[in-house]
Amino acid sequence: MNKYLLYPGCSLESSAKAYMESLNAILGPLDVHFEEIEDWNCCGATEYLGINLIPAYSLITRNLALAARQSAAQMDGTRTIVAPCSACYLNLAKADYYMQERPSLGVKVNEALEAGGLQYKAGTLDVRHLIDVLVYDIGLDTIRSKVTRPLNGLRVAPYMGCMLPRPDYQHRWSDHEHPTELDDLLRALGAEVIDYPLTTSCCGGHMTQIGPETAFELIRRLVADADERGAHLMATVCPMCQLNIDAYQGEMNHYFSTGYHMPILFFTQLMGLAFGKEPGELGIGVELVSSRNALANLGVEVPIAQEPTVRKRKDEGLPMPRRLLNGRKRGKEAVK
Amino acid sequence: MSEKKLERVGVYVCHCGTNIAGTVDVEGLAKWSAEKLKHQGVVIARDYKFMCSSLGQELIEKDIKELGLTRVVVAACSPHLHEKTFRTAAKNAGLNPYLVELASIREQVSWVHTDKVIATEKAKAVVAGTVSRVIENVPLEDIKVPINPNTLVVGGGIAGIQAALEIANAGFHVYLVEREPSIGGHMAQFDKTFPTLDCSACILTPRMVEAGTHPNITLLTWSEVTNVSGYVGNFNVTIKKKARFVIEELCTGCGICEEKCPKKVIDEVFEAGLGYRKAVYTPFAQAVPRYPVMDKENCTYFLKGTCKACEKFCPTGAIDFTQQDEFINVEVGNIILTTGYDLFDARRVSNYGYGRLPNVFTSLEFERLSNAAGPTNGNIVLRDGKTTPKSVGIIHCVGSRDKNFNNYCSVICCMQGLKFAHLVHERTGATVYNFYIDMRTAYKAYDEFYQRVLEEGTLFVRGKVAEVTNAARYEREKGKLIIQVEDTLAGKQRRIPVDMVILSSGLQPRHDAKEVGKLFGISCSTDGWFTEKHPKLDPVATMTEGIFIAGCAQGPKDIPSSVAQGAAASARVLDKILQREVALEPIKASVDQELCSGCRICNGLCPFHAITFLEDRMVTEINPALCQGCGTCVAACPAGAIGGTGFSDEQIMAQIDGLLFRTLEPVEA
Amino acid sequence: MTEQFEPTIIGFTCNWCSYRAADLAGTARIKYAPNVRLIRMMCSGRLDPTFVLRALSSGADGVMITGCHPGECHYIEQNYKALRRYLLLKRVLKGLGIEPERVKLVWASAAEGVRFASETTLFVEEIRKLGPLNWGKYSEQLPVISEPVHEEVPA
Amino acid sequence: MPHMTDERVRAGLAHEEDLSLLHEVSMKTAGVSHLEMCIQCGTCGGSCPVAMDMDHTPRMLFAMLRAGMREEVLRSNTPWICVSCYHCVVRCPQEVHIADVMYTLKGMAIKAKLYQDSTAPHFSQTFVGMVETYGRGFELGLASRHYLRYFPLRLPGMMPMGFGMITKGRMPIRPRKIKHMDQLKAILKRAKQLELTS
Repeated sequence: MNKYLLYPGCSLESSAKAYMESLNAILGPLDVHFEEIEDWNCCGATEYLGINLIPAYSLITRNLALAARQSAAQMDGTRTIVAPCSACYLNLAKADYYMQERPSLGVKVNEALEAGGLQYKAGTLDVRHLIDVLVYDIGLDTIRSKVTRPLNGLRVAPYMGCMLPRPDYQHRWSDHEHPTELDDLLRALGAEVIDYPLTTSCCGGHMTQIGPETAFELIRRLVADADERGAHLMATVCPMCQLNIDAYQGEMNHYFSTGYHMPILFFTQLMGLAFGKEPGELGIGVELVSSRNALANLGVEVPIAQEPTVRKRKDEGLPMPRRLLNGRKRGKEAVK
Repeated sequence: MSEKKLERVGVYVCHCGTNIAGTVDVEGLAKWSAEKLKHQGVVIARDYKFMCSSLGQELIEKDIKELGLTRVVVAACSPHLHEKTFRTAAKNAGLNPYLVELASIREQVSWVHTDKVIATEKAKAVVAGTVSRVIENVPLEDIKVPINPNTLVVGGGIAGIQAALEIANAGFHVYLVEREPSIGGHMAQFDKTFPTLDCSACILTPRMVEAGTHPNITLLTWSEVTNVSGYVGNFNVTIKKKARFVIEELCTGCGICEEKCPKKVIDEVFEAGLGYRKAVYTPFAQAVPRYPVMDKENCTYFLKGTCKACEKFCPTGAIDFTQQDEFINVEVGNIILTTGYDLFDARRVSNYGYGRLPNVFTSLEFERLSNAAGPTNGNIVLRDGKTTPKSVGIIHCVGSRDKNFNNYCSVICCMQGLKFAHLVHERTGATVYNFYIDMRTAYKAYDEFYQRVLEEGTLFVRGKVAEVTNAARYEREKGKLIIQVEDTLAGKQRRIPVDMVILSSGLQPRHDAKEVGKLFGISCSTDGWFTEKHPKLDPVATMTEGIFIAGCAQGPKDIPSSVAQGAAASARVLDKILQREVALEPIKASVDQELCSGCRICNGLCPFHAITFLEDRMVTEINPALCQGCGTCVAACPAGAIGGTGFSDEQIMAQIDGLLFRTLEPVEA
Repeated sequence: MTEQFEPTIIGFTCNWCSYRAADLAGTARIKYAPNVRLIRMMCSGRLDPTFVLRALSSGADGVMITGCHPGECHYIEQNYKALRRYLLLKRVLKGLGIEPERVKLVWASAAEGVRFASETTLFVEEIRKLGPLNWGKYSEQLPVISEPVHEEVPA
Repeated sequence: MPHMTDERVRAGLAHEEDLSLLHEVSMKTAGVSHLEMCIQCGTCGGSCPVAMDMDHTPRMLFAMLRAGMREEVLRSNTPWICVSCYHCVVRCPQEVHIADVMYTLKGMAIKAKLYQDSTAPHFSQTFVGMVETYGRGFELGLASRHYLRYFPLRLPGMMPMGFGMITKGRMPIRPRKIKHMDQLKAILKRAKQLELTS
């Protein structure tokens, strides 16, 4: 049995609960055990780094320190810490790397951790992402062997997102631009993987919050290209990507007056389906852009949750304030 | 300390401009040596701006004569740079050259340390060490060995051809070895050559023919060097002549076999994967020599045991399926390596999409595409083989000047990019973009060519292309390749839709350069190119006497420079040949048979078989002709019976003491 | 900054690889610890173990032996012989009650200026940790380089 | 590795007035920024998915850093538009830690109070505030507070989304707090007194 330390990250407790549920659902079949890090804290996402450097890295490293202590405590303690969220993975991995590349950073951070009775020696742990572990430790053959309901006929756009394959200081990925890990895994599930050139393009990250127009354009590109290439749905490895493309797709459509309907699911949810689990156990149905029709291709029946019908409310919504910069032009051009 | 009478030592500290004086207190160092090393025999210590200059050398010669110096220490650069210079100077003044030693206080001190106090302190140690060493030096005489007038040239590209012809024309014999079936190298693949645009084949073919027919040139194609032994003037080289399965004596090069051969395979080498060839083939029409080779991996007969079409139809019965690889030995005095380059594998820059996006081409592919004798007869078309592009983007610095791939500039890409722009414009009238970081058009008539291409209306964008994608954002981009780049002069990001993208891939050392270097006993730079003896003053010689390099094997360069280097290397070789003999450093081991106990410990140590045991007298003997002077046996001998000239125990022990300031006043405890 | 122990180290280099690596480090202006003083030999195979003992007994705190990478010896295989002697020598030192870590064998090809520099600096740090050897009666007369060399030691 | 030191030594030697800014930014950036190695090739500006909304491309910003144009740089919206997708970072031929330099510039801009549009800084600060009080993110609180302040008009438009998120249990109404908040607070308190100097 493979044992790992788990750093779930905040979103897996809220907006990406489905990710956590589906993750738990596939651990059994794959005989993997995750041990959550005691009292972990938020990694600061992309926000804290911009405010104050040392606190930001101390915040991140506290988790590494806790994890290291935890793994040292047990005899069969694993040195590998797994993060399902790309942003968390990046922050943890980056902190660990920079503290080695620039020792002075490590010194300061440990000075801070001391105040909490903690300390962390950079390089003690291996920080890895969920899909990395699944593809390279568990292996595609094992995964293939657990498939009871192959995803035949489901056309999936593999969306790796940006923070996973880059900057990749630990050289864990097959490529920075067109990594194949997600493609291979989806193929192992029997899905039809489309050629998706934007697989590592950005979803807009926090821009949905601070500069929606900017974010909407990024979302449009991703959704439009997936749609163009005839994908039934997108598969993601990152809560942030899922949130932006799922929750803000309606807003994006409204902004560009387009009518895209591109569901996006976590790859773990698709694994669950392939392993024969029912949508209910996998948190399928809580996405705002429903995957019902897409999954109908598999003969999978998704329970109807009360859909907040974006269309109906659209006319009630107040007119969007639009920036006069080329935002509108882009909107126009995009209309098909 | 030696009991011998004091030698008269002169110490000369070089400023090397500010190279040394900047970090080492040179005046102080000279003064210190004069005082602290006086008791060791230092009678004079001077410092001077440039010791290697003629004035500096005269200064030393004068002192030798007037002060009767018996030993000289020059504290300057690495002995690998100027040892010869100063030893020659000493010789001119009548002092045995081997009584001169260099103390490296530039490479080992001033260039690698910053604190002047510390640096000066270390410099003192280095000088003290060298002084006590030189005292133990003994006069030596160079060993003269005859030079074999034959020369080996490895690599039949333009540089190799040039070198071979120059030497052959001078009346000396050359063995020209080429790995491929024909000589000609990369130049044979090109259509036009910048900046004059003369046809590559037109200027190259005559040279190839001349090399192929020259009475003084033995051409060995489809062959590789497998072993090299010996030393300058007397190399013994083993060459593997790969089985051609064609009897050269009988073959007339009529080409019927190739015509009749039913097996078509993609030509990864000459056609850069863009065209086909048969299983038995000559890579191109003007190939030299004219007789074909059979590629065993793809030949139907070798795979299935039947076919033999070539044999059936060959009018002279020149096909021989039983042919074996053949090993031949040649004796040569000098060797020139012109092994050329490999093209950078553009697939590694995955954001440019080569290998994923059909209409992204490499420079070599485009050379074939635009070559009248190429797979499309010179029609510039897309991968589909018919559509002519309406817009073409040429991307510079692919894999070059990039810490993710190769740090260095590949030199030719800018001019090549301009050449491509011209050809595309001339043959298709398409809109052409050039994307560059810096336009580098140095050398004669190059910038004029840039001007010409500007005139033709090629659009230049200053910016390293970020990505080539097929993900259209807007209608106008649908079905095109989009080049996304920051136009750094406009300060705006641009997305430029084109039909075809050409990647100016950089040049790389041959994949096996390291092994080849090892085979010939020369080193490679960090980037993997063969290292020249001196980057400016000795660009075609190497650290190993008698081995020379030319062309791209030494670093990226264009045709004119490759030819120039080929000629330069041949001049260096001719100079050696004409001297008839060469002086070897007399660094050898020898056995003092009085002391030899015949224990035979040393016997197994010599890889050059220089050590023999004389059964009758029960002592060991060393053959100076075979001894390479590594000194391993010297270190091994328990009786201390083996002495090593140039690096004797006495010299090294003395140097240790000196380096540790054990030889300073006051010594007696 | 605190006064720290500055070891004196003798380095034996091979004329064909490590000595050229040192030259390369120079031409590339790569900074490294100034504590090592080099002796050039034609080959690491020339290294007579007594040289090392002489160095240590004459006031060196450590000895660095450098040669071509295994399989790359200019004299085909003599660096293997150096390796053998090195291993034996470490045993002898142990017997003499000297930390074997005071002697280190480093492979560095002519192209590895960077490696030569970093290995040197590293070794100096290791010896610094071991402290002075003080073998041989003149050791107290050895000049102590007063200035600390932080600036030159890569962090 | 020595070459790394070399970088820093060189950055450290840049004493001229106009170079001090470059050095300052380089110093304050996590890891070894390699900022002084920029050759102005524009790979970053070309790779950036949001360049169209930036007032200066990253490359231009670096040129301005070299020129010591402190005000202009810290007023620029570029660092705030950056979505840290790291495309520029992996493609940069000189291995400049571009994304991290952007973080540094944000921090400097906030301290210098030069960046006009306070949306982004405020969002970051709200987020950080949450983390500093609960130890974990709290999306609902964050989103609502933030939107109430900056896009009140858009809030209704966002309602269906927010509503959907809540009804589907994807936005807990209550924040979760970590056990040893005191420990985290202590760490951050100390951390805030520290700065990267070497």
